[in-house]
Amino acid sequence: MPNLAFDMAHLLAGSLVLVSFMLLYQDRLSSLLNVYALHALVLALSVAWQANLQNAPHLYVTATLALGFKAIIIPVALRQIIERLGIHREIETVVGIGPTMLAGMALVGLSMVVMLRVTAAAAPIARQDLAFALAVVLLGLLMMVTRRNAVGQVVGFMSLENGLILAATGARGMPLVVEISVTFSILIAFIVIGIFLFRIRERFDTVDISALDQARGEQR
Amino acid sequence: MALIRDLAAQFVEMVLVLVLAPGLVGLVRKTKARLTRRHGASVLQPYRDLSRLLRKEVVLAENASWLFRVAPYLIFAATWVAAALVPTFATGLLFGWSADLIAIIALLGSARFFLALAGMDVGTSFGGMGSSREVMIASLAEPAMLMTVFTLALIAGSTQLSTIAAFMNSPAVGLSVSLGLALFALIIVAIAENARIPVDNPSTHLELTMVHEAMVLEYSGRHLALIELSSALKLVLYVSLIACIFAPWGLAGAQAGAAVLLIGVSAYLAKLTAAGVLLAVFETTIAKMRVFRVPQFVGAALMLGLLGTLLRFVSGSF
Amino acid sequence: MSHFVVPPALVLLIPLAAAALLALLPDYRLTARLNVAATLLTFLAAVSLLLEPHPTPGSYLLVDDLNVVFIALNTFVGFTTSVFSASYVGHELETGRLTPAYLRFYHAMYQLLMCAMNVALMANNIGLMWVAIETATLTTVLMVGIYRTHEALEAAWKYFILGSVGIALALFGTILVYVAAQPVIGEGLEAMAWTRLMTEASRFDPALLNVAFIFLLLGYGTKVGLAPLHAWLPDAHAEGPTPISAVLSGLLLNVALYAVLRFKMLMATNAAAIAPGPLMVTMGLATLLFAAFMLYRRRDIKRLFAYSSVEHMGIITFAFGMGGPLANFAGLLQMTLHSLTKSGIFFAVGHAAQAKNTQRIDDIGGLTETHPWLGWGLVAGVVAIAGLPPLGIFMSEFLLVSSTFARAPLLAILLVLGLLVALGALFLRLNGLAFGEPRGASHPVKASSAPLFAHLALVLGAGLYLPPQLVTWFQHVSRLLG
Amino acid sequence: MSLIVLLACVAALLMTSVLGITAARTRVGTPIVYGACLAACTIALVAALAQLLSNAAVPTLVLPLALPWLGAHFRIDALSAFFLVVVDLGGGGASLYALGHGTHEEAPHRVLPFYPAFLAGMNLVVVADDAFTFLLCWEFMSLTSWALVMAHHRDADNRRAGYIYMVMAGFGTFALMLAFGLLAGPSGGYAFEVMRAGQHGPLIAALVLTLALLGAGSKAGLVPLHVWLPLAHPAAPSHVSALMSGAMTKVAVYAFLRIVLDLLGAPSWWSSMAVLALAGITTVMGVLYALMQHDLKRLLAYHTVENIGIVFIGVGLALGFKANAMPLAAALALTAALFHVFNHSLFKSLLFFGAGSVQNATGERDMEHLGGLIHRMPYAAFAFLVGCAAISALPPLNGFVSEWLTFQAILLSPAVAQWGLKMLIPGVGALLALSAALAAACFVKAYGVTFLGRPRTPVAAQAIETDRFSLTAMFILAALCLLAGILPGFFIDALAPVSEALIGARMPVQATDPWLGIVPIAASRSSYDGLLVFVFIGLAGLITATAIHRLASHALRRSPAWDCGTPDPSPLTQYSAASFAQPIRRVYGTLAFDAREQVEMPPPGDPRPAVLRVSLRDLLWDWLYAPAEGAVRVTADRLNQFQFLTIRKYLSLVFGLLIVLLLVLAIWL
Repeated sequence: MPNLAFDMAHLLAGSLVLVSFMLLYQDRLSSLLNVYALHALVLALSVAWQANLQNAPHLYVTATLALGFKAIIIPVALRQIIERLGIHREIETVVGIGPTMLAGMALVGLSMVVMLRVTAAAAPIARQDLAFALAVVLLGLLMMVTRRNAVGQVVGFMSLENGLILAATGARGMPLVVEISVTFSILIAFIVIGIFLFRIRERFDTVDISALDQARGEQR
Repeated sequence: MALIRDLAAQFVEMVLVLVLAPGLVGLVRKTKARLTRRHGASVLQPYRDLSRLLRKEVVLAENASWLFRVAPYLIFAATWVAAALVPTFATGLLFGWSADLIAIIALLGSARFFLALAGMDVGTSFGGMGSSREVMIASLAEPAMLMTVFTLALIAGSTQLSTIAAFMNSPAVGLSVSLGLALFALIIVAIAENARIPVDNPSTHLELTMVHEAMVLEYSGRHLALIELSSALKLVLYVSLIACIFAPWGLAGAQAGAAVLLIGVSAYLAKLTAAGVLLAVFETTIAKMRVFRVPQFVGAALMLGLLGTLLRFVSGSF
Repeated sequence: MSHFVVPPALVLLIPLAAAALLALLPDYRLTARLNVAATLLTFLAAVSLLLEPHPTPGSYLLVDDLNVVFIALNTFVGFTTSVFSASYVGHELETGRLTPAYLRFYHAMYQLLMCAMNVALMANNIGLMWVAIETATLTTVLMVGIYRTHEALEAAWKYFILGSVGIALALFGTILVYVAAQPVIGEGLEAMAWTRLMTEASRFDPALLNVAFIFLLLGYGTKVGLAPLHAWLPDAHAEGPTPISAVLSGLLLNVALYAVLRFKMLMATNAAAIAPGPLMVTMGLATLLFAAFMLYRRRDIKRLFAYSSVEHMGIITFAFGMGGPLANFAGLLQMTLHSLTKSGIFFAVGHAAQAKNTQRIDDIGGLTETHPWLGWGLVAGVVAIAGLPPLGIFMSEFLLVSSTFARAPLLAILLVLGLLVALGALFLRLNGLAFGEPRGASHPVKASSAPLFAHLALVLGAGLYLPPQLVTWFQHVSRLLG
Repeated sequence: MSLIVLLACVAALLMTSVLGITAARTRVGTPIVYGACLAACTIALVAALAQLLSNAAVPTLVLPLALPWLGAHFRIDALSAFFLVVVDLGGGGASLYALGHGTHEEAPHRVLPFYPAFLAGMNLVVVADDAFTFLLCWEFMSLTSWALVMAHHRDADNRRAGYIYMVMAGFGTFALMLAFGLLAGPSGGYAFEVMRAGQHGPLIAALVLTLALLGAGSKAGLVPLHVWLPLAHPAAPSHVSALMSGAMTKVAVYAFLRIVLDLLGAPSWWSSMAVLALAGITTVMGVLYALMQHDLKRLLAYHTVENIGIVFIGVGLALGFKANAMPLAAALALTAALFHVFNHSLFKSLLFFGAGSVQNATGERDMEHLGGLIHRMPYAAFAFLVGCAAISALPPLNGFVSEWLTFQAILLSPAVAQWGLKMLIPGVGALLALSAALAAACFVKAYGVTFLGRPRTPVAAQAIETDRFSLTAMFILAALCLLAGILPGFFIDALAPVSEALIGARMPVQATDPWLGIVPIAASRSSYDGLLVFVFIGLAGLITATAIHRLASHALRRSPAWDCGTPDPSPLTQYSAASFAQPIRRVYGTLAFDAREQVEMPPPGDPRPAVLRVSLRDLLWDWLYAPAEGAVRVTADRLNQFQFLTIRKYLSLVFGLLIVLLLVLAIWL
């Protein structure tokens, strides 16, 4: 029953955008991480739905990856980091929450305009998913550039990447999706480890390598 | 036969200017003396001076180089050749075509070049001062001269002096503004080039004012004689130049007979005398100007010359 | 179904095997030699690739006129760089900037990087190409940070973060291309294969292609170093080991640009889609002018030449944006010669930095006095990179400038302005580096300058005589580029 | 045939320069390299002369080099042949001179490799027959000469000179590149014959002319593009300075003639306006700058600027006459320009050789430290004097002839139709006359201060006569100066094919003139006979000398110079270069250089010396170049902030760009 299928996919993708907005709205790290977990969860659901829709079993791998790695492991790890590094809990924003939300609205609008007009020829599901995916990507970027905390920026990047996975799974029968999602998970792992190793408390910009020397166990 | 005749004419011409030159200088001096209620030396005094100089020994500064000793001959030769190429009493000179008016100016230029070098050779501050002022004045006088040449050339359609003179003698030439400008400029240049008052004073040795005399201060004996003679020649040259262009009356033609030639000679002598007297009067009536007023004086000549040329360019009618 | 032949496989497998091997071997002298040997073998394989007719493209790999040249170039520069690196790392070990453990890692990564770049060049699949380029990026990130100094790690981190965002954008573009292709070609690998895409692109949804191209241009443009996406590039060049700077400038930028080119060709085949030209021209010019002015205030010699790389990437992008047989030819030629020249310059710079043991321009002076060969080599390199004859880049710049001026005078004026400003900056620095009273400490350079002069000789040769084979390849490709 | 020979010579030169790299460190390096250059230049000179005099078929050749689909085209037509003569004459002279002069070089390894390459480059530019090859050789020429300028790189001034030279050279090359781009069109017809065949609209023509003026002018040293020249020419070793001034600037003139008179087709009258205006300014500014110098070589360099101005006046007149369909006049003007090119290459090389000898003998270029050299080095002094007289346009030497011809051309110009030209040309004539007079003044100063008077420093007092090779070279050039002065007819006839090719007309045949004089248009109009003038001066001098010898006393006594009774022990009381130029500075300087003089006269009884300070400003630099420099500096500083942003800011740049592009897409599509 394609109609139901369509609605379902639409719903999930739309709710992903919604959760991205919630991400933008958060002002405390802990809650931010919770919402991100939710984000990943919704993604997992959407991917799973796509899997049975396109009856492409390999997509289930991606779904489980999203569920296990992004929804559980990463948030936990970040929580650890926050406690270890004693990062204070508020998220400093460059511009206030309000303007950020407005900008977010505009971005969603933009992605709708660009995509829905664009993909006349493509399949309806793909069209919707692409629109939402673009929205999620842009919102993620927005978050990266408006948050000052490293963790906030990481979360932004991860939500961006969720958008990509959404798009990839939305594209019918696209090969290499699993590989891509794996690669990205590794990438994110790198970033998180980097943050931990370099003791990046505030911004991405200053790297504190005093930790590394102990890590290498040799003094230069 | 004709060639020999022409050669003779040319030779006579060369000798004539040479002979007349000191006379003209003497005349000017005498007239000035009379005008200032002095008795003054005889007109022939310059000849006497020359012969005495020739008999005197040369006192050469210690570090004078060969250039210092060669310069007088070069200067004299260049000036003499230049003078010989200007029609005095007859136009059709045999070698007149070998150098046109521009070349004549350039010849005088070379003479000045070596004179200025000679002035710097001994290495006293006098010589240098004289040379530097001389070239400064020349740097304005020479272009002014060339501009007048341009005007004449455009009017007569030639830079050949004989042709110009012939043209001026012909009824074809009417009164024209640019001719007047050219004459004016030419006179100023002549005054400046011959180191006359108000540009320079030939009869002073007060270093603040002198230009020409400063350069030749180190010269003596036969060298000085040559220098003096060549400056006299230069005066004659300019007078005959102005005469043959602006007062070409009585100028004998190319193949003229003896009578015409005689008329020409006498006319020429008359012109010289008149010019000498006029010059003397002019010099007695005005005062020497400061060295740094000179550029404006000579610069005026340049402007006039340029104006004349411009008028000719813009329309042939002026 | 993928019809597979030997040389392409070798070009990919040799580095892979070498990477594994080098990761295990402890002795650095041995590994350095092995590194050279492996790259040499790869190069030979690539040469054999040049000589024989192109194999029929498989669904993953592809060899055609466009990439065969770049594969050869890639492997060649990889080889010469490994020769340079062999002598370079020896010095680094003596001065204790690197430890054998790191060196092992370094060599393994080097081979991995080679492999990844070759894959990216040879990929017949936009997904595979994406993966390969990202792998290459990650390996270089690790190598840039290898010195573990504060600056090095910051540079690596910057490179990593900006690179990741670039990755994301590029991927989104790739997905969009697939989405555009899928209705026409059908699902599966086919819809990502260059060979199919090129043939079918005319029937794709143009509007979708447009969005895709924007994302791809930004994504891969970050790797190319187009302003304002270039931020990672200078620091990464300056702080990493010099061989890596050489490889980055000489090869990785080219690979990313190659990707952009492929997609431009795709766009060109679809009449309804936006012409990518104006976009690329604008970004190219902006990059050129920006980098040209940035050259003036550089204090670090490697950062200086990194910015000159940015400048050249701008020129090349501009050239391809202009399009037309002459400009495209110029672009391809400049890509080739720039990677040769710039890697050569980095060899010289590496030696200089070791000889003076500093990278600060103010502390390096009078090289032609103290190290004549090195100094004059640097002079020749700068002369070449500034686009002066008889070295090759002059030819491409001549073609570009003259052909552009006949078509779009204003653009040409801006182009010339940029080139002139850059030339002024380069020679200003050269005056201090190569001439004048020798400054700073001065140690003898033990390393061989053979790679440097090999590159210079090639560039000189190209300036005077181009082999017909190469010309026909380039002309064919320029026609494809439209 | 001649082309093959020439290219062989070029190849030989290039090989010599490779040899120079290795041979530089050995003692025999210098004679070997310069000997080889001398030989190659001589052969090339002979070949070029043969091509020019025997108007044989124009040889062309295409080598499979340079642009792959085009190949490297070479061709020797009359124009190329003439400039080959100029280049190789200068090159041969310089090489001969360097056989002696080069032995004093302290850094031969920085000269020997580049010198032959420089010669090769100049030869190639002149024979190149397609845009790419032309520019390749052109820039190669600049590059090698740059290397030679940097030969003495430890001196900061030389480095600066090299830098400015390089930037200006790049500027010129780009200008020419653009010009050729226009001529070739989008399809890229880079071969010269294609350009010749093409039709170019007025706008294109205007652009090409402007660009050619910028490109060739910046290399030739037209004001205001001359700034590099007086810096770079003196910085190089003297034989190279001679080449740069004597030959390379001429190559630039060649480029201009080639583009404007050959490739561009029929000129328009305003093009000659532009050229004439620039040329007139160049002429006077050049000589005024020269007058203000006290560095001998820089003075000579500025005079190169002046003479280039004179050449371009001729070229401009030729353009104007050609546009007005006055072929005879155009031929006259062009011949005058080319003849001056030839003459200038002769005496400027000669003068630079002299300056180089002085520098070798004393280690000084500053005239204020020289003086009295005529006693220590009489032969060099004599040759230098000839050069001075020639460049000051004194009859019967060659400089006068070419300026005389230019004047004759100017006098023909009332016939042109356009009022603009009618107004401009007399002014240019006045400027030319002015510059001629000023040049004489300048060389009185140069020669007087350097060679005459008393030595101002011990080094000047200890100077020694220069070596034989140098003297030979100098005297050969001096002889040529005289020869070209007294027998100009032959040289003018030799130039006929060039004007035939470019104008389609030629000056009347001169060699048949009974007294070997020259008659530009008609005997009634104007004529000049250098030979006769020479003979007359000689005779007059001789007669006078003999007469004096007969009549006057031979007594001669050496005594100290007249000092007004205040003996001045120090030679520093002589007129110095600065004091010599003072009157002229006061007349022209305030306008041209906004010259200022302050005098500090201490009160009577105060032992302090009085001080005179003179400040000159190079207004052109202040108005044109300083602002450009400043603009670059400011822009660089502004943009430099982008090096120090935070990663987040960089990300926002990426983000912003993405949004902008998407918006563009959303709005326009």
